[in-house]
Amino acid sequence: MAITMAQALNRALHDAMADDDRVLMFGEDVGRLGGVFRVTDGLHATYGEQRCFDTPLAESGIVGTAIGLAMYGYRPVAEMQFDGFSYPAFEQIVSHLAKLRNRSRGAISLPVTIRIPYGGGIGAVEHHSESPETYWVHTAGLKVVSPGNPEDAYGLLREAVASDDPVVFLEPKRRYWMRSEAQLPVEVAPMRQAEVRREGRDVTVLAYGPMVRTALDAADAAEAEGWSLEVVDLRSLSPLDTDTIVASVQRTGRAIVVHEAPRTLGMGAEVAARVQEQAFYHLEAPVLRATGFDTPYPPAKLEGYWLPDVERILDLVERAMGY
Amino acid sequence: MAITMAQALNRALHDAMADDDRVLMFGEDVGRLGGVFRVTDGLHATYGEQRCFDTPLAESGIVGTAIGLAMYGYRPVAEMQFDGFSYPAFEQIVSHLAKLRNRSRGAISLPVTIRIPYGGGIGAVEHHSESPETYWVHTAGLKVVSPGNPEDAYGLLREAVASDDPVVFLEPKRRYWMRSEAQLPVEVAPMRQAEVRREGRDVTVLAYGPMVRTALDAADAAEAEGWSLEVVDLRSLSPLDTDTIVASVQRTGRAIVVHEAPRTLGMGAEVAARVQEQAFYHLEAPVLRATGFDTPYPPAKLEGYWLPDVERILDLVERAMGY
Amino acid sequence: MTDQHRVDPERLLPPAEPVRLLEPDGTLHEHPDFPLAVEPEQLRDLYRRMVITRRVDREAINLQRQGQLALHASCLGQEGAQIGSALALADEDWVFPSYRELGVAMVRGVDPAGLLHVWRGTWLSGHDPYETNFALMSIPIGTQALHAAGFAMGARFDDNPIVTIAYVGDGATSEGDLHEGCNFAAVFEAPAIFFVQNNQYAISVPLEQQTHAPTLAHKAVGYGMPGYRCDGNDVLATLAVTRRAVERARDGGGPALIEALTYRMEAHTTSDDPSRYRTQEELEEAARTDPIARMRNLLQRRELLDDDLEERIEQEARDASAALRADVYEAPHGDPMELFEHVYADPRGHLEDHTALLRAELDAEAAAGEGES
Amino acid sequence: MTDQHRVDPERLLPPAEPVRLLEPDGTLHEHPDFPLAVEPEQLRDLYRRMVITRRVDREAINLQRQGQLALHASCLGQEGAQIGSALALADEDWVFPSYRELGVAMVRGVDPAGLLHVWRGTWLSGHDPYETNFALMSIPIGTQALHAAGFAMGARFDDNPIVTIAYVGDGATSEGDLHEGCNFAAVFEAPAIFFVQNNQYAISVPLEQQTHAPTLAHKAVGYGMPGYRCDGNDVLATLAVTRRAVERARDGGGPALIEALTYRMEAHTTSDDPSRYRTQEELEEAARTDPIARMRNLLQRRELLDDDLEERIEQEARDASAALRADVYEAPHGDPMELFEHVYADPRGHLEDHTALLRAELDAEAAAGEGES
Ligand SMILES: Cc1ncc(C[n+]2csc(CCOP(=O)(O)OP(=O)(O)O)c2C)c(N)n1
Ligand SMILES: Cc1ncc(C[n+]2csc(CCOP(=O)(O)OP(=O)(O)O)c2C)c(N)n1
Ligand SMILES: [Mg+2]
Ligand SMILES: [Mg+2]
Repeated sequence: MAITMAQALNRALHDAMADDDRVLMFGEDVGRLGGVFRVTDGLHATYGEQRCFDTPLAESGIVGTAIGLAMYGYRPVAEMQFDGFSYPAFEQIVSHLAKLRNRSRGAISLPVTIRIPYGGGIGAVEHHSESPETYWVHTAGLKVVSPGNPEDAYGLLREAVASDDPVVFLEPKRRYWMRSEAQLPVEVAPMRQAEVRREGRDVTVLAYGPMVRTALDAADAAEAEGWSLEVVDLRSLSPLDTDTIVASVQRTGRAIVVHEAPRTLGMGAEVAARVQEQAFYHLEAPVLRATGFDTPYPPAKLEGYWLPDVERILDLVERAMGY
Repeated sequence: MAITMAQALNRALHDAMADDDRVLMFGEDVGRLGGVFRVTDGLHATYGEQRCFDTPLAESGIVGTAIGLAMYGYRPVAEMQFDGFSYPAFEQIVSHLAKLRNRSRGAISLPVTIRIPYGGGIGAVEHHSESPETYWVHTAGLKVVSPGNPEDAYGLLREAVASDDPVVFLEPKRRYWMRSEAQLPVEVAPMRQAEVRREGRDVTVLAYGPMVRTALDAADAAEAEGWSLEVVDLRSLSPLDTDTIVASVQRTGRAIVVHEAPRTLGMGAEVAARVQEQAFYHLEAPVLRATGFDTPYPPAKLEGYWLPDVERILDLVERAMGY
Repeated sequence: MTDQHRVDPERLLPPAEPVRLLEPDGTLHEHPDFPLAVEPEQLRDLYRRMVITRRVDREAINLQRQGQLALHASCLGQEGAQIGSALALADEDWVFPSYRELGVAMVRGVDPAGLLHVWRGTWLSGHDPYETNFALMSIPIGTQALHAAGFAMGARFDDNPIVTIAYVGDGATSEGDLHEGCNFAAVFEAPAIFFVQNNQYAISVPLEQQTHAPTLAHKAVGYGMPGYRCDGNDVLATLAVTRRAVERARDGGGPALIEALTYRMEAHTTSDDPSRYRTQEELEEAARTDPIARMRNLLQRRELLDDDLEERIEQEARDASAALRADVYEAPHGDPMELFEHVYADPRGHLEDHTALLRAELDAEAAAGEGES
Repeated sequence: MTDQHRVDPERLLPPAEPVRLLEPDGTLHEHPDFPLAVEPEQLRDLYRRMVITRRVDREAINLQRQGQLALHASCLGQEGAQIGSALALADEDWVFPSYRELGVAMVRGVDPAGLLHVWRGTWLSGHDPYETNFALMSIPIGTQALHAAGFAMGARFDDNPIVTIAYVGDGATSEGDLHEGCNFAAVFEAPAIFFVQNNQYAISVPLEQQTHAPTLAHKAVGYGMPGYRCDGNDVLATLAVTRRAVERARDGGGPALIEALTYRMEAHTTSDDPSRYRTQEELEEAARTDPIARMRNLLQRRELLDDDLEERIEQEARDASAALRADVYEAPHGDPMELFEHVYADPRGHLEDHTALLRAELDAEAAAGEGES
């Protein structure tokens, strides 16, 4: 029976809580309601009020108490209800969650997972469609991952919860209903590794989270034009698996990075900087970026114009092939 | 008589407040104390408690009330006491300050300047030496500038305060005591323009804020090795003056970006991405980055190992010249 | 060692019982501290506004069901708290709303269709705040408290006798920004009112998981400001209490916090399923305190409501709903090129290549469309 | 409509006068609500600890003046508040300090030299928090309140009868995190104490510009938790009041806030120039309430302090200072390669190239050094 990404995430939380009673799940509306996307459905009923619970409406409070709980010995999984509502927790994430291990010379371990449904494409109102990954990836001390399919949703979340490092776990909310035939539990590649999802000769398309599906669609469409695209699913944004990325671009000679976040200092900037440094002589065209615009996220009716899609990717493929 | 950068900033605030009585200056300890670096010295005495005042200790409060004051019709200049203490204000800066003009279709104008002393090199304790520019530059709706010398400190701050857009004004605190013979008031190039500070043939070194001085020193030192470096002072990080940057790299064929912030998704990533895209055929070597490490800012006694310096730049010059 | 005592702390404690002037059965009584003289015409007007608000709100829910709005956050059940408080304000005063203040917006003269742009997704806002002194909706919870405080500081610095009012929910009282907003307003003696509509829930989270304060009005004590409490389903009590706080602020008395006890009769938003967290019985009990029924009882007792008036109000409500419906259906999709127009006052150096890219994409699309046709 | 009343709100109001047991002249009296039985030996110990703390603190200032420390944040004048509160804790309890808690740290058994690593800049911390249950200094103001709340939640979930205490300043009460910390602790009935050392200033900003609350203890009302108030320069009152709050929390009574009234006798830090914002007279007046002088007066009245004991304490203080001095001078500069060691538990995929770069830079430097010599 096919499972959706949301179900895979829910199952990962169930299994993690069953395997280790130090795992806690909390945030706004994650208890009785089961989360606004039902990702935490059933956890409150199964594990009780002290393992899965609602907090007061305060994101800094959620992350700050997660730090205290982790210092005590728990493995907190904290939900930020939406991407745009993770910002009040910025100080606790950047100044403490990311840095306490280093500050304490290893004495303090913070096995905290911050789950954030992120990205656009679901017709939501402002603040509910943002892609804040740059803020976390630039912050040393955090790991940042984003699954592109249900299997990875399960596998990466299990690894994130098991990790002794704080992990910002970005859930591509527009793919919550994406289905897979996989049987859970499923083993996937380690969190830190990128994966080649489709092999190709002409251009490497690098994507993560919600854009992996879009990149694969672009690869299908490109075939009709006679272009062979290789699609790499980054999976981990911090650390970034430069080896896999560079190896692919060395094969194809061309690269396009795709993400929803605004272009300036989006992940594409870092990927481009690394690729041109490490595959300088292999590049037949500059690394190009298919991204959101450098504007605030648009109203729902206009998001189709704003978000990168197959067309925007193919235009860049054409441009890259023209060099 | 030579003036320091801190004095130039102070003078800019004095002049801005004298010219326009809607300009307010507030924050923690900026009133009677004159700021922990004395940048607001004398403003409280000259303009009184309602124009330059201390607030309660709450950065979100400072920025949030600055937004309200700006909506009322004031032109607030708000100080974050140190880089690492701007994070509690992240939500107000990113969700409101940056976006209210756009959200209101231009009806709401927020002429707010957020002054942040930033960067390391002064032997300070943790949280007092951070370089948070990536967080602001990635956020559409903000302008972000950083002066590299006292003249620009004066001129850019005047333009920032006069701007109808919100400006994050990053003051390179280790250069507060840098001197200039300039007579104030001084006219400088518009805020959005980068400037070539030194012409050279072999490699373009792109720097901003505290690293401009370091880049110029590297250029001096490089001369001894027979390398001619061109030094570009970015001045504005958002918008980034891509034309000036690309023109310089097209002349030299090589580029090195220098900043204190950690490398991953630091400004160097964006500069590299743009340069390789727009000067692809001109590049004789990849764009290289001389930056802080991807770690939390180190303790004071180790910051010398962490911060980019002349040596680190010259090593990259050598590498670039080796291509 | 300073031992600071500005206000007699005993006097800061809110009364044990919320102020109520109008009983559910329509009997009206006086409150020694909150006298309220209302003309019959005003009583009718309060009723009328609540009825129309409810009808427009209902129409918005229908529009959402029909796919015309992506979302709606209903104020059903909260009309008393909203109309009562909003009518305590002068035109010059400023409102800093959350996302649930349709009733307040209508009192201020904001066109509901404009307001609903946000939920429709045509643009991020649909009204000019400077026309009605009604700021944009603030979706990030509690953040607008600081804008209201700052605006009020500005008014005070400027000796301008206006008052600001921030509308927040019970859940919002947990956010740091609400705390900082109250504190700034208090320290700067700014004329800001923090009006908490305690509708008992923050999405699914009930009040007792939000706070252990005796009441939300008690939160005012820690800022040295008065904390008022009223029955928010009693539009008259809400009016009287808000008026008192507003007058006090206007006279230089500084900020205040008001807790209006009410109940969210609808789902949190149209996306929500409240059956997961509250019972039918609870809902039925809450319905007994309905603000509109109560007011109708009063009008009927006083024989201020005849069929003719009922029909006129009905008609007005129908017209307002129809106008909303028409405007929503007709609202043009935004022009995609506007994405770049309002990001900066001075856009030079920004966005040129983005603008060109979208322009090219639109042209290509148009060309493809032409090719197809 | 829920009308929540957990605690009788009248009982939440802090008393008008702070609890004081010991007068500046050394007379001791009883307080009906805060009985305290202390043996002579304990009185001597309290005195001894305050004296040593002050001496070590002074030594740190000297070390800073001599360039050995980049900074020091003195606790001079606050020894009563710190020693009194810290001695109310059990070994298993956890302390979440700000940056000014040298006195608390010493009670917990943290080596002062370790603590001062932070100011020396050798490394970002110099003690293992799990050895003394004394967390790292928290420099971002107020943030540790949430860590204390979360840790206490963990203890409660785990039925572990420990208590946490967050030390914050008067300025910290303005930050959103303090608000959220108090609220979380109250809602989860967590055994967390928020101990506010009201030393009258946040750097240059005096209390009356920080809040208009009648007292900082009144801030507890809004969370439904008790707010205690004590004369923080009275080590005995502080001990009694903190003990009461700690016992209550340990017994499942939930969190509390304590305001200890004290005065920062030194500059904010060694970088500060307090002459810009406070007068000599104010300082002299504050000196009259000195916690150590007061305790000495008591001991002398009770003939518990002879020359021999004074000399022994002096000697201990001298030894502690000398040890600090020696340890600070001897503290090795950190190994630069350690920059990469503790960033991640699992560093795979991170930092390899950074590590290689610094290694190469160090090698080049070493080679250059050899070449020169
Ligand atoms: C900072 C932030 N966090 C989370 C959310 C998601 N959210 C939207 S409404 C809501 C509950 C608000 O409850 P309350 O303040 O009581 O207002 P009400 O909806 O009941 O009017 C939440 C958690 C948000 N909008 N902003
Ligand atoms: C979030 C944050 N903002 C600003 C600062 C800078 N700062 C350091 S100490 C201080 C004043 C703190 O005052 P208080 O809380 O009363 O503690 P005290 O220093 O008096 O012990 C300030 C503003 C900081 N450390 N953290
Ligand atoms: Mg509510
Ligand atoms: Mg203080």
